[in-house]
Amino acid sequence: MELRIDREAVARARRLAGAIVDPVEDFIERHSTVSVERAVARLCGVDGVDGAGVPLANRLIDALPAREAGVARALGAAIAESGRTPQQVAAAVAAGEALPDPAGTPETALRAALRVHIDAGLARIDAARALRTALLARLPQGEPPLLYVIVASGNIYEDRTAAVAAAEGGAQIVAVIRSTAQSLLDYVPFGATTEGFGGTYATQENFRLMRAALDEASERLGRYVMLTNYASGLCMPEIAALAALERLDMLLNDSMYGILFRDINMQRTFVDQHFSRQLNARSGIVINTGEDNYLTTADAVEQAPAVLASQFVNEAFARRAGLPAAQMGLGDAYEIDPDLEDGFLLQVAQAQLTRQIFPDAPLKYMPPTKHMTGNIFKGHLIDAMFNLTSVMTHQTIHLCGMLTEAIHTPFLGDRALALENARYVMTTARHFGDEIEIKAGGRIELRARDVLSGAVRILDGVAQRGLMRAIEDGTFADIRRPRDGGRGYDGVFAKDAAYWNPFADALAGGAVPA
Amino acid sequence: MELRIDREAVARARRLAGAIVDPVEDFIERHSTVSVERAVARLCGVDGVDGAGVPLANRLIDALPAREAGVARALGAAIAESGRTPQQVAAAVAAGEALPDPAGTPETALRAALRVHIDAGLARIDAARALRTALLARLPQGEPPLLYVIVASGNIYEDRTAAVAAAEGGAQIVAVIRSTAQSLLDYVPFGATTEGFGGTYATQENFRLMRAALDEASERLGRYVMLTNYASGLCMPEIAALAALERLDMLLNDSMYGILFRDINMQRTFVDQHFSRQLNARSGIVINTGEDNYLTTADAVEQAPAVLASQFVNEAFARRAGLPAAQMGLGDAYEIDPDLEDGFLLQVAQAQLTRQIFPDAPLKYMPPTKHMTGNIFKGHLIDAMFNLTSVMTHQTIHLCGMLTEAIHTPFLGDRALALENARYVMTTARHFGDEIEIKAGGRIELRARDVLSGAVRILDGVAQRGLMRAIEDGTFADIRRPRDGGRGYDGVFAKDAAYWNPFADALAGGAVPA
Amino acid sequence: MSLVRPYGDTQDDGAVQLSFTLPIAWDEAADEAARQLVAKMGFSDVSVVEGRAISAGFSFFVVYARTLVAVDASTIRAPSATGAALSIEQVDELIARRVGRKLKVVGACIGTDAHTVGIDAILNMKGYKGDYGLERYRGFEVFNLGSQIAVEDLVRFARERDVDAILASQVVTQKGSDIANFTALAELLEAENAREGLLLIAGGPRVTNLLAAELGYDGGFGRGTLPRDVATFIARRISDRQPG
Amino acid sequence: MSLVRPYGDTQDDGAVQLSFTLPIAWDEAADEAARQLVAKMGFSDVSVVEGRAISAGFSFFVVYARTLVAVDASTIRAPSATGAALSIEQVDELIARRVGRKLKVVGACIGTDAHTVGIDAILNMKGYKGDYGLERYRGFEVFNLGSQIAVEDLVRFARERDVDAILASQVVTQKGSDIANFTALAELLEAENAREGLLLIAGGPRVTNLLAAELGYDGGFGRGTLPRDVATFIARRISDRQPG
Ligand code: B12
Ligand code: B12
Ligand SMILES: Cc1ncc(COP(=O)(O)O)c(C=O)c1O
Ligand SMILES: Cc1ncc(COP(=O)(O)O)c(C=O)c1O
Repeated sequence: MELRIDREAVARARRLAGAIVDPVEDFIERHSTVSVERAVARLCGVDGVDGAGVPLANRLIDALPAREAGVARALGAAIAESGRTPQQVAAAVAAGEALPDPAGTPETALRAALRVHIDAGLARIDAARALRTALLARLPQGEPPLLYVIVASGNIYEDRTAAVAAAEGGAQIVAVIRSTAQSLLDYVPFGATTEGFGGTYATQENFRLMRAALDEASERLGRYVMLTNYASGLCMPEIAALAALERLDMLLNDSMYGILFRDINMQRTFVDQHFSRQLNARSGIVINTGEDNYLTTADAVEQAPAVLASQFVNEAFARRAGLPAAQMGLGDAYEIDPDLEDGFLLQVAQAQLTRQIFPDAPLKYMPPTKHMTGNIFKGHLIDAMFNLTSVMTHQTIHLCGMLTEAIHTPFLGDRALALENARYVMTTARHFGDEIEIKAGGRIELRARDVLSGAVRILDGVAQRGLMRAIEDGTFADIRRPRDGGRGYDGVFAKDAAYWNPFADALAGGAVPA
Repeated sequence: MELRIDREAVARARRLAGAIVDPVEDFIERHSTVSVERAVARLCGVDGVDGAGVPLANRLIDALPAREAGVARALGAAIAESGRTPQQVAAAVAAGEALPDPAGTPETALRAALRVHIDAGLARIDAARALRTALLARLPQGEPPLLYVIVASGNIYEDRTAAVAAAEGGAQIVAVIRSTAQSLLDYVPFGATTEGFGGTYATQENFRLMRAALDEASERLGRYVMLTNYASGLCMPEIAALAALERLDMLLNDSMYGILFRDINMQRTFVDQHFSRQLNARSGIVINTGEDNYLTTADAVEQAPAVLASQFVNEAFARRAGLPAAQMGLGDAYEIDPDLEDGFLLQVAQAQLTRQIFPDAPLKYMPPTKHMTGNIFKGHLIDAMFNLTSVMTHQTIHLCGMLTEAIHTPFLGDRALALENARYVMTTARHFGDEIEIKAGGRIELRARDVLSGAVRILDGVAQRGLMRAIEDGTFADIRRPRDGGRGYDGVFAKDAAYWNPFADALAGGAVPA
Repeated sequence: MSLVRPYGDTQDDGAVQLSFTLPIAWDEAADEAARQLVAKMGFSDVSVVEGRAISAGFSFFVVYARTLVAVDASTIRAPSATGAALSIEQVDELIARRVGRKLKVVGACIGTDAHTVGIDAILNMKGYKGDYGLERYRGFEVFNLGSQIAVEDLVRFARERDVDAILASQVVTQKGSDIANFTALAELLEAENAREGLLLIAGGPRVTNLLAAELGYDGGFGRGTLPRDVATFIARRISDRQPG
Repeated sequence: MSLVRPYGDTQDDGAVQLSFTLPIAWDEAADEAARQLVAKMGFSDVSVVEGRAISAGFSFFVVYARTLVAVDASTIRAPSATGAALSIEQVDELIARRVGRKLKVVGACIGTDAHTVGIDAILNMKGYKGDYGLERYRGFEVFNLGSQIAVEDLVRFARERDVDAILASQVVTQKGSDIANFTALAELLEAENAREGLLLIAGGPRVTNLLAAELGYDGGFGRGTLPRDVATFIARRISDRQPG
């Protein structure tokens, strides 16, 4: 099955997306954020919380005499002065000690003092990646569409039970849904948690507990089961760092989600997503972008061009952060009104269009949610048509829809039914997409053409105004966000001349070990 | 969507089917059966039962001095002698009176005596047909696939409730499933019945009650809801007669079902199906053939050629009985193992093949039954793929699958879910089949080719041996039936020279009023 | 008295379908455990039609059974807040005639709830399923505070603007958060003596008018609500309160 | 004691899904009737997540609720007739060694039941899901009487041929016809003093070994049974009865 698509329009869209992100990249290059700095501290080994539960990484960054220079210099200087480890430095700061003025330490000395911690941090990332590679070689994951399910009980231990059961039931990827609006916290919670709300807190310990349980299941099942969590939010870089250390395999990471859907400041998000994606690139983590959000909040037929435009923007940003196409899990969702005549045709058109425009990306396909109702029987059918579309159009990451989507976060049994649904449809229709052709000039092809030209039109408008201005004008999802409004703006700062971020330097090439 | 099929093979299959049925037609021409005669009596107005519950039609035929001459002559003679109506004659016979020897009445007199009753019978059939035509014009039935559901409570009054509810829920055709093995009764039960077993007795009164309820619903809903029942069995001709009188719209009527699946004598079945189909032709009743039975009792992948071969045979017999293609609801079913990889492709291949080979026939598509289990959630999905196949390949009569197929005869709520399933899938994918092409030389096309050549091979073998011999050899469904074995053989007889069947004569031309 | 029982294919057969997961490995004894469990719930004719392992320690079951329980449908009252809806013109005319000024309404997703799609559907110009939202009416002045609004802020806003109606939305129901938030709002209004003269309306997919009444609300609107249902309700209720 | 309750997403949350039809027109009161009905069944936290008209006088409901009922899984015994199955060769060898002759088995769909596919799957050479049927075994002599066999005829046949095992199939369960037919068979055998020394086996999609035992059968086989399960069971049971 192939759509005849206008290759020139695709090239144009890609050029426009490049033109859109390039000025933003200039901005990013000149700025950092508190979360970027906290990620640097964490990668150097800073962990734990103070007596009030505030992470030491936060205490450290808040105590910086001049954050414009970055935490690395301060940390290097303190280490050089005291011979402490970064963790000890942070603990001392939390205990009330002041940081020495880095100006007191020669640049080479402070850099040299931090070197071993930087290398250790990078080595941990690389080791995790190498282990994943080895595990995947030994325990092949199975063919795409990769069946992805969510766990969301709020309690990491119940989540673990659910995740292992899902893996046994055929899940190839497990996502731990984050406690609601964790993206708005300007810190990463700590430790094993049991009291989330509509999801479970993303913490390093929770990552570890889950990865260990899934590793055990992977060995038992003879196939590597992947683990996913959410990066987008005020702590994108830190979550990316922790995920790298704990060998998560994927992360929700969108260049604009926080801005549009969480009212996070756009400058903050742009700077954060860049560094987080550099980390993702190094750690071999596949990002999942959040285009589904356009569709759940507005009409899915109308929003299709916006989804595609956003995919181009996400791609362009990802590329600038050194992510190869193989790590770009661009998002899409099956959200057209189930009662619309020929809605299925529109879905096939869009899914196939995305597939052909991003041939090497592991596309992430999200299930119907908005039009799901308490009618679980009908819901199960809508999920089946979604499953069919996915296997026909060769989507890669397939988030299994739940028949109880409109009712509760998934029960263990719901997940089993969802996996069974996907398995049944994808087996009985395995090669269907390969055995048919789309009629030239028919409804499917025309719809694909319209979506593509609509996306080009959007990108054109954005390129003319500039991305920040376009967002201010409400171009995406009809949501307007001021350039200097929104959450986390005070955590953005311009780098000074002395600024040093050794990880950014190491990752800048985007060079990724095999 | 079009399969490139070997037109020459299709023509060959049709020639072979003709060659197969022609010798059987010679046999049919020379024979009659007790049920044919009872149908003639019923059409002349004989109705009701004796004190023991035996239908007067049966009493009359059993009392014939010489059945070889047919009941019409005897009846005509009795009327001519006594001035009674056919009903009075039958009642008198039941009361113990002997029939006069027709030889005592001049041929012209006895024929003339019956004329008015023959004409009245034909007039009732034609009036019912005309009324259907008028109702359909005023209350259009809606587009195919026509949603067909079954009711099967055993109690005609509960069935009526269920049928009206189904009609309100979107059903376009309602079938009253017959009490189990009614096909083995050599009489038609009488009156309104409430004690069926796995279904409700097919009686004239039950037909009437149901048709009245559906007529009322049709008026209320503004669309004509069709009614169906079963003819195949020992009373095919009588059921066809009663259905004609009570304005049923369709009938299960297969030229070989009784032989293979009910061990009814083949000579009996061949003679009966012919007259019953002549009646169907006149009354505008669409037949539904029973090829699904091959698939429920054996492997559906292997049996596909047998299904097609049987369709050709049914078509040939139907044509000989004067049925136009528009009344040939040739059967097929979605019965391939749901866990077979690419099973859906095979189903699409077969459904589309049938569609193209019989372009003018209102194909009857039967749902998955054999592989349905207590897992209603998965069952609902299998039904969805069936629904999709049906709308893609433009099947006409669509028997809605029930998620509880493996559990119980349908609950009222099951039927609502089944209708919802069909409606959802057929709306969201309404024109999908029209917007795709089947890949030339791909799996779907190759499968269709194999099925067709397999059918030709079967027909070839049958043509060489003769149909009766082939059935004796177990060619169909691996079932062997001796030519003179099976139920109802004693009800078959050769016509003598004086034999007269005024309805057969009237219907012979196959001339069907508009 | 009109006793109502579940209906399978015969009046009063009491047929019910159940499904659930048990935290035990599957074997024939698990099927039997499921059967006994459902029997213990009070069902008869329990038929475990499907039982299977869904993972190492969990089994899933589908069961059909009969219940003897019945309810007297004739005594069950659940008056809907939704009546025969008026058109935009009729609502506007009613407000103009009986109230003589625009009605001020404020909507919000209260507590931690961020699901604004539902309340937006009611309030925004664009509306829902082809039915325009309250912003489109001349008779309403609409304030839509959006998501995650603390009840304190909502009550303060309502007082400051002297609104006629508060429309509170709750979509998340996990751990009873919807009930807690709705209750907090009603109680705060009472506590501040701000309840009187104010139309208090609850909405969300799990809301029923009955539930809303129990929580001290004037009306409750559930799944599938159209803006005009809400507009009609407000206009009628407030008109009815007008003297003369 | 190991009390087991339905599991939604948390141990012992008791979560159960129900669906049913009520013979009443749909309105909000119908939802409430459904809620009260399920509450009356003894469930708590009853949530009617779907209620809609399916026809003029009928409404369909989907409900989630919690049950407090638990069963003690540790006390539930439902020993399966299916053990570790032997291969054809092993079965044949066992019979040859312990019995020293072919075992005669007769199968039939009894009463009015005409669903022969199941019993054929067990008996016919071809078998089921790639597992050969009993006709394929050297150790069995198989008589398959087919469909709609009166229990009198079956018992007569069994006596005349002096069979070792009777395999009775029942697929139709409507109005308890399966239980009635199985019982009639067992009783007739008892009445004719033909039960002793005969292995009596029941099968069909709704049969469990426990049910079969209650009906006086030696073994019962349900959905998904493979021929080798039955072959192994017969061979083992009859071998065990042999002296020495
Ligand atoms: C879209 C959506 C989102 C969007 C919301 C975007 C937005 N701006 O609203 C996003 C992606 C952000 C989101 C996030 C989350 N969601 Co959400 N979401 C949904 C989803 C898919 C659809 C909801 C929807 O928009 N329905 C369409 C609208 C039109 O229907 P409605 O809300 O029922 O509104 C109608 C009526 O109820 C009524 N109405 C509603 N409010 C009011 C108010 C008044 C006054 C009146 C008169 C009427 C009225 O009128 C409306 C029109 O008829 C549902 C699943 C589903 N299919 O229902 C899950 C769902 C509601 N979400 C859920 C969860 C858990 C979350 C998260 C907590 C997940 C997480 N861990 O991050 C977060 C956090 C959100 C938060 N803090 O509240 C759960 C809730 C479980 C529960 N029962 O408690 C659901 C059911 C999904 C699930 N199965 O897990 N979600
Ligand atoms: C195929 C079929 C038919 C075919 C039967 C052909 C034949 N020669 O067998 C035909 C079309 C003729 C038919 C007719 C009818 N059927 Co029917 N049929 C089915 C269907 C679709 C599949 C049954 C099947 O073959 N399953 C596959 C086999 C392999 O599975 P199985 O039987 O469970 O057997 C396995 C085990 O149970 C076990 N087993 C079975 N028997 C035995 C015996 C022993 C000794 C052992 C050890 C093991 C064993 O081993 C087998 C292999 O694992 C079912 C629905 C369904 N999906 O179950 C309805 C179904 C059984 N039929 C039904 C009905 C009502 C009828 C009719 C009465 C309808 C009518 N009014 O005409 C008639 C009458 C038949 C009669 N007199 O009995 C109902 C029964 C409802 C109920 N619970 O009572 C069902 C459930 C459909 C429905 N939902 O309405 N049917
Ligand atoms: C890209 C992306 N990141 C993050 C999230 C969720 O994060 P939060 O709910 O914590 O805002 C989402 C939610 O759907 C998302 O799409
Ligand atoms: C063509 C045809 N006629 C009749 C019947 C049923 O008749 P009976 O069960 O009375 O044999 C069927 C059953 O499926 C059938 O396919």
